Amino acid sequence: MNAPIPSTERRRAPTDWKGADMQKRIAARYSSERRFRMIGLTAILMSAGFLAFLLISMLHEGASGFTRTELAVRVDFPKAPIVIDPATLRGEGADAVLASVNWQALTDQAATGALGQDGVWIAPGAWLVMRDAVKADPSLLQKSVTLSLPASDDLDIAAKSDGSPEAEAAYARLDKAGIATRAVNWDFLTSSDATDPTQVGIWGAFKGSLLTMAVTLLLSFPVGVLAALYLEEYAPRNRWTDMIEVSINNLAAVPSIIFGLLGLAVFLNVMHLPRSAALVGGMTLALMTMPVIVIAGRNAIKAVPPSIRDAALGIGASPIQVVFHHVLPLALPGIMTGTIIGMARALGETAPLLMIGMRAFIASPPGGITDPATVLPVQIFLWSDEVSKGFVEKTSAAIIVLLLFLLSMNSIAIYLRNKFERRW
Amino acid sequence: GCGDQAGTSGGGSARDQIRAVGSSTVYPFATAVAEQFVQNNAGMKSPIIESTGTGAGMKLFCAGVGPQHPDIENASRRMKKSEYESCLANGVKEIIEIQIGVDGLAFAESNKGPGFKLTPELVYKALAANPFGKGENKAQTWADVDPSLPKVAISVFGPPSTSGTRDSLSELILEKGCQSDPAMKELKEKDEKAYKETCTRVREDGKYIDSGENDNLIVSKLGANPNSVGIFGYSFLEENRATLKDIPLNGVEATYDNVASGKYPGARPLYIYVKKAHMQAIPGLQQFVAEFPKAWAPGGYLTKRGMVAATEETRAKNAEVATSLTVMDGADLK
Amino acid sequence: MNGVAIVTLILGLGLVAWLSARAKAVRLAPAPSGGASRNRSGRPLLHSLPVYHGWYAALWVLAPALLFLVIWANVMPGLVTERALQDSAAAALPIDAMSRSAILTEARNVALGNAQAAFDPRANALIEPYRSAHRFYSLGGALAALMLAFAGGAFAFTRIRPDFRARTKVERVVMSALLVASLIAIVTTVGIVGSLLWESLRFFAMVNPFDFLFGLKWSPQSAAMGYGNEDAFGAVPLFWGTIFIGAIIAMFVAIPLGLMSAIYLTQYARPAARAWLKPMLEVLAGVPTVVYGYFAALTIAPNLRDFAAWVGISNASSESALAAGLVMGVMIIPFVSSMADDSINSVPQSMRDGSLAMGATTSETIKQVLIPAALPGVVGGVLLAVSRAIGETMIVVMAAGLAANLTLNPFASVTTVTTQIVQLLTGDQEFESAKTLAAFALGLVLFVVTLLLNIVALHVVKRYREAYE
Amino acid sequence: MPQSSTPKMSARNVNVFYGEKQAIQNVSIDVDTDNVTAFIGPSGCGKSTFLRTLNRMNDTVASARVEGEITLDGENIYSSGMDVVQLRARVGMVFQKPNPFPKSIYDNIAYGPRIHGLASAKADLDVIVESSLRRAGLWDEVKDRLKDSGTALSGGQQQRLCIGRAIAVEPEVILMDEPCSALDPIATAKIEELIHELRGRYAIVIVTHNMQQAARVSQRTAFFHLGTLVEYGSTSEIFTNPREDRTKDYITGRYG
Amino acid sequence: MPQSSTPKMSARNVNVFYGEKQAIQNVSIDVDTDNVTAFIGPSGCGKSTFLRTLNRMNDTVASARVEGEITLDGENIYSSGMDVVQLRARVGMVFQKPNPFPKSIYDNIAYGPRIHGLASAKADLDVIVESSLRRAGLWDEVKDRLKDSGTALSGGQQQRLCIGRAIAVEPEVILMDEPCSALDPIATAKIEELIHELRGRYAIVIVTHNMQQAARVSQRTAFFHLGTLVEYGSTSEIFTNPREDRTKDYITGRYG
Ligand SMILES: Nc1ncnc2c1ncn2[C@@H]1O[C@H](COP(=O)(O)OP(=O)(O)OP(=O)(O)O)[C@@H](O)[C@H]1O
Ligand SMILES: Nc1ncnc2c1ncn2[C@@H]1O[C@H](COP(=O)(O)OP(=O)(O)OP(=O)(O)O)[C@@H](O)[C@H]1O
Ligand SMILES: [Mg+2]
Ligand SMILES: [Mg+2]
Ligand SMILES: O=P([O-])([O-])[O-]
Repeated sequence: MNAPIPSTERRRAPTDWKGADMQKRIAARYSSERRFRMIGLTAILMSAGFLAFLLISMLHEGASGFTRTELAVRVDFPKAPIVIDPATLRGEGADAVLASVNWQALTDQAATGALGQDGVWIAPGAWLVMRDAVKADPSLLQKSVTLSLPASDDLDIAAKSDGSPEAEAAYARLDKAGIATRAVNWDFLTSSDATDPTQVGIWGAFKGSLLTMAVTLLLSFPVGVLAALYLEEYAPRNRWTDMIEVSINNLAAVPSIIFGLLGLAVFLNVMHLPRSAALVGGMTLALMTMPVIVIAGRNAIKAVPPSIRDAALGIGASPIQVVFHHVLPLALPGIMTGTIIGMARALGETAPLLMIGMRAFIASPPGGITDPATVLPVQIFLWSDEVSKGFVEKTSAAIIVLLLFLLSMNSIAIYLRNKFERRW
Repeated sequence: GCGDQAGTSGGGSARDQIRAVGSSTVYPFATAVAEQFVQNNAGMKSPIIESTGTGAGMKLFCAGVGPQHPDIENASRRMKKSEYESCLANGVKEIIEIQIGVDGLAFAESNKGPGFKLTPELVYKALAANPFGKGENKAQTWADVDPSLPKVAISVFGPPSTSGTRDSLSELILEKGCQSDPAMKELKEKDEKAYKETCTRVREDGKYIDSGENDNLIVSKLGANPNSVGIFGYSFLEENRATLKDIPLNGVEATYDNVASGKYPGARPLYIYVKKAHMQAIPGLQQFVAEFPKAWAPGGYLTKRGMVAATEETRAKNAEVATSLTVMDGADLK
Repeated sequence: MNGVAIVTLILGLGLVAWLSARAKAVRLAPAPSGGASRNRSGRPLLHSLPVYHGWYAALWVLAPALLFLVIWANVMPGLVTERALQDSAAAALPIDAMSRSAILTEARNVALGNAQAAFDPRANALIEPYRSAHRFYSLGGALAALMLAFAGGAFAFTRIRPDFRARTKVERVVMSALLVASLIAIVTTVGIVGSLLWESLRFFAMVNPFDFLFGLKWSPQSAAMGYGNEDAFGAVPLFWGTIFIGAIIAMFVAIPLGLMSAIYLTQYARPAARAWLKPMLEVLAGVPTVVYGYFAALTIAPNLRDFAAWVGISNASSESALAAGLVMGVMIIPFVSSMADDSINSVPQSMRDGSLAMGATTSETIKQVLIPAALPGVVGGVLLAVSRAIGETMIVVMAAGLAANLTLNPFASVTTVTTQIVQLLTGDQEFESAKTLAAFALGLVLFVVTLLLNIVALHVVKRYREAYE
Repeated sequence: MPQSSTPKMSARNVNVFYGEKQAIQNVSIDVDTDNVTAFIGPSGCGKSTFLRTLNRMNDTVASARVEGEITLDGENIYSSGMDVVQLRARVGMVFQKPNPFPKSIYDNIAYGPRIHGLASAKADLDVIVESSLRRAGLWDEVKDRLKDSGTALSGGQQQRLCIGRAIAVEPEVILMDEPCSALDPIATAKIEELIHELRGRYAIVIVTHNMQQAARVSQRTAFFHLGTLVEYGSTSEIFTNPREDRTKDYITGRYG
Repeated sequence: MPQSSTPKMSARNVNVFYGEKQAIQNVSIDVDTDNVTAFIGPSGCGKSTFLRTLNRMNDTVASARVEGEITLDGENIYSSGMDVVQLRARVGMVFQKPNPFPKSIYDNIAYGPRIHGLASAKADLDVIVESSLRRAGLWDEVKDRLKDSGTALSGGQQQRLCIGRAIAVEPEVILMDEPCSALDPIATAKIEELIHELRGRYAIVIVTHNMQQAARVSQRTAFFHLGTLVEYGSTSEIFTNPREDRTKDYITGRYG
């Protein structure tokens, strides 16, 4: 028998829960609980409110970037000084034939012909629309048609907010005459960078981001997960693994531009991979993303209760099987979190890409990962630095596209995360 | 069995696109020319213009000849002697130098601003760290600098010390203001370094605010801070006349004509440098270079974008260089 | 033979090996009727599942052949050049090594279709010899790779026996892959130190390291414009600015908001709300920093300045540490919230139950049981957040300015190490000067400082972590 | 030590569901302080589930839903005004699977007294920790290692630690879910002694699979089967003269 | 079903340490297939620890260190050439705290057979799952909910699930750490029946606190005390005529 229980202890009565002291204490604890809960709610609301504010102001400023003002211009092709046979536009060599025409002059002429003085409000690049219309349907050349040509930047701004007095007046005139209309700017979604805000498109940068992120994900995810598994499950605990752990944590704190320097030195100067390419951008960003995945992954792996490992080991699963059958699936939500925030950061990154040549004017979308490309944040950055005011809304519109990209990228990961999430 | 790998390890892959690197100031003009080049030359791929900053671009440009190195360097200043030598050392021997135009430096304030009227001398007195070497700059308000000026705190948004635009500010405004004191001219003869320090060093107590490379941000900040002065590229002033007004220097307003003629103090030349050795190997490079002279005259699309045209004489000389592809000498570089 | 084709061919062989080895193992296996190591008749079962035999064979086909191809790709250019040089055309080459290799490179690029035309006419004569030498060696390499693949496959195939420990072998390969993956982090670290160290040493040859590390004055314009190096490179204000903005102000926002959000989401919110809100918050991390920068510079900063002026702080500037720090704090909320959320959520339910059953309130349970058990994840999230804040440039440039002030006043303008690095590296200046090299030295010192911070954090976590089970 | 015989806790028509599945059907039961109540029944019959409804621990299982009325001192514990925290402090619980906190042995015991403010000084707390560990029969084994983690104990030690933790706050009702399952006979005897000692002042409910134990420690026994309360009465009667055949079969080991 | 009487497993001079603390001192023991061996002893005496050395589960505890020799079929399981994975497949284990995988009941049982390739087709696997659950006495309770998570079972059900999981791979040696602690008499009887059925073909070691159970199921009994093996011999002798006083005191409940 143990030493006898002290007799005073024997008589300890049940705690007096109804006593005034206890009631006071409980009231205090409850109000602290309520306070805590309120703080939590406030925190959530503040964070969410901030996000909502950002999103709404972006939408507010950027939504108009997806539309443009168009002017209805009547073009009388048979009377125009073009000497091409529509038949030659149907076969090989159509491009050469098209190139022989001075579309610019033709468009200007048509615009002044149709709108008189207001012809100057046609966008400088409107001739592209005219050319493409003819290319698509050569029979137009024998007709007189009304084409919707994009209006110039100044008029567009006047239509959307307030522009220069002349533009405002012109817009009022054209709008009244029913010539000016607002239309969805599909070109913005399908074309690439340009110097005229009415002609820019986001597709090139979008595709560049897509390719770059694909490379980043394909490299950083497997490497990050494998490294996390090794360090948490197999590595002996000693000075060396501590060192690896610290150095991985530290990589996360290295300024991104230094990864750019590393990418420049290793991928471009040593490995001679092509400059400005999504491949190199992706590899550089992967170096930056990997530590985030490793850190989040390790924490998630640590959180898996040891009894589950014991259970599997106890029926003869090999350490590798234990990890791949049990630990990894249970840790996956946490790994996904790391991947989401790591990739989100990579998606918004500009500085390292500058070092490897992605801050560039690239007017055609990349065909593959070795083609010159730029990415959405760099495009946003470049546009935000443009002189022309027409770029303001384009910048916001590009940000919306970036956020949509981010949301769709995340939602896949989030779907997986929710699918795997379990309590134990 | 592995030709592709051997190819890449041999350095550089096939290239049928022009590549240019360099100044962010020249970038919008180079891209405009690139766009026109594509439209005028059916089937040509669009050139790739990188905005790396003049210095970083020089390093890339001078690294060597071959498809893995850029063909063109955009510069918001002349090539330096050291850079030219590094080019030579790396086998970039024949370089064509073309001045494409001039960049204006504009002083502006918000429409709601007090209406500054400045001179290089006043600017110097307000901004220098050590005006005329007479000790630390204590001026807090513009009125402290000169009683004729409004009594508002000095607050100037300007280019950061790492940018080329800042060089222009030093050279075109501060030094001029500094030289209003004859002692400074003497100092220049005696001690170049001390002169430079006295005349171009800007105070660091928060009155002059380095504002990154983003001129639109300065424009917006002027809106939010109506008593401040902004210094930035002339084209931004032109584009934002609705919210900004220019600040006359020496009584001269910052209009296009005044900047182009040099009456408004504050303009610097812009250049492109081209590798002659690439002329044959890179398709379209010759036409691309030839596209510049078509665009740089007053009224051309480059001036519409805010570039200031060079003088007629300069234009003629450089157009000649662009067609005959005359190689630069390098002897007069600094 | 073309590279892609041969690699595809070898991959195909690997698949064949996988299928046939697995089939052979299945055939060898007795009908499974007994226990893990033998069946009732006493005949041993397969040591390993048939798939492992399949993988074993596939690895033997793929690994040697692909490894050979990689090595071959690296040595082949040399061999090709050597063979091409035996051609008579090579006699015309200049003796001078540099121009000689330039011409050779050109000839090779044209021969392999990487360039349209050579810049030097002497290269033209060498193109054809190059081409034939290349054809010779690539064919040879392809044959050798195929032979290796077959040999490897045959070897693996003969080893398939019921007691053969295929799983052990395959797992050893997997294990090495894991090891290699974690070594990549080390290699990256070494690469970063390497790329910083050399230039930093050059910098320290020009500037006294003591002045750099302990100097109290950083003058960006002296650094950039060359008024001399004295007094220009004192990095203390930069480090203070970094800590002030990234580790103090931003953390004042991010830790409470992030941690409390995570707690609310895991413990109080309905699961449906959590499923929505958590990913929503993660969007904050992906908003491009230009956007935050504009917001900080144009909305927050002027208001803060007016506020400061109103409460009577005289030298409030339109760029302030506070504006940048606050916005940066918002940006990194998800780093804290999501990682804390995951760790708190994965504390076993029995711990929660244990505490609640003692009459603890939810908040007591969180503070005293859940957070200590989830500590590694929470600290990991905070460290990531600080790291992210330290690495941020755009917000600082736009909202806090570039002036290196050593000040405690949050309404004053300060700058950070990373911002200066970016400015120095991307600005317009000569590359070999102390100004640019300073960027590397800053990077190196920052690296060392964060390393020390991480070591401390590691020990803190080890000391206070409460491991369940 | 005779006390009022009004029930300390009583349950009326309680149903418990896990999602669609009903785990407890229409159970009504009274628990008082004079008697120790034993819950017996085959594994999976709902003993733990019902026990957990008595201090609302089922609230933590997302899929669980409780219907019916349960009162503590006449107050409905499922009413909206109920203070769950105080309820759980008053109705202590020892879980079926030992779940020590990943804290030191000392802190495990001190956890409850600390949050409820039962000790004003460190010395008081030391007394509480020692007496609780003694009463749980663990003191001698751990007195030299109070700083060690509670998770580094053997299974039986963990179980006793959890018992000690539960009694440290001196609740009014103590629910024990198989408190002796991992204990050797001696440790079991100590816990049974503890139960005897507590009886009269505290209402005690104990789930056990050990019929002998139920017979030894309890005065009233409830037999559960497939989620229903088959029989509830004085222990001696249940064990000697059960009304229901199912009860008899189970007790005599013929059931199954 | 008499078989050779060479020991299936034997331990010689085994010492186990947790860090500095020694939990097992100099234990030597033989286990064979003819007899079921029971480990008894007070809580915390080292039964679980010793059991875990027999299939090297102690490798997973960072602070644990094992000295001495343990052989399986004459082969030293702590030798460097030992395939630990196969060892654990041959020496199965049921843990003291039930630890089902957070997977479905079906997958819990099927996991072992799957990784060891014991079933070539889904139908075979179904047969294994059903027979394992039947033998563990759980089939009837869960046959309609095989897709439910193993963690949503009652304590006793989880324990039987873990027993079923261990026997599904038909190991040669089965180590059971208090397999019936959470079970009612009927379920206990089923597990005991299972043990009887397995005896002869498998070597079985069972840790129990229930003397009656030890007497019922085992032929040989080992009594541990404070980390030492006090006495090891035939069960009937240990229970009727123990050599050591400590053993006698423990068995008769006088110890403590
Ligand atoms: N992980 C561990 N670290 C340190 N000490 C431990 C650990 N696990 C067990 N011990 C200690 O080792 C001793 C033997 O523990 P063990 O679990 O083997 O006991 P047991 O005989 O199984 O007891 P029970 O019947 O209570 O389960 C105990 O004193 C225990 O506190
Ligand atoms: N979280 C849960 N979700 C769904 N079903 C559950 C859950 N917990 C328990 N059950 C089921 O509810 C029934 C009653 O379970 P309970 O744990 O109350 O049994 P018990 O009487 O305590 O059994 P044991 O003696 O084995 O512990 C069982 O059929 C069990 O499978
Ligand atoms: Mg139960
Ligand atoms: Mg034990
Ligand atoms: O980019 P810049 O060289 O013109 O400053």
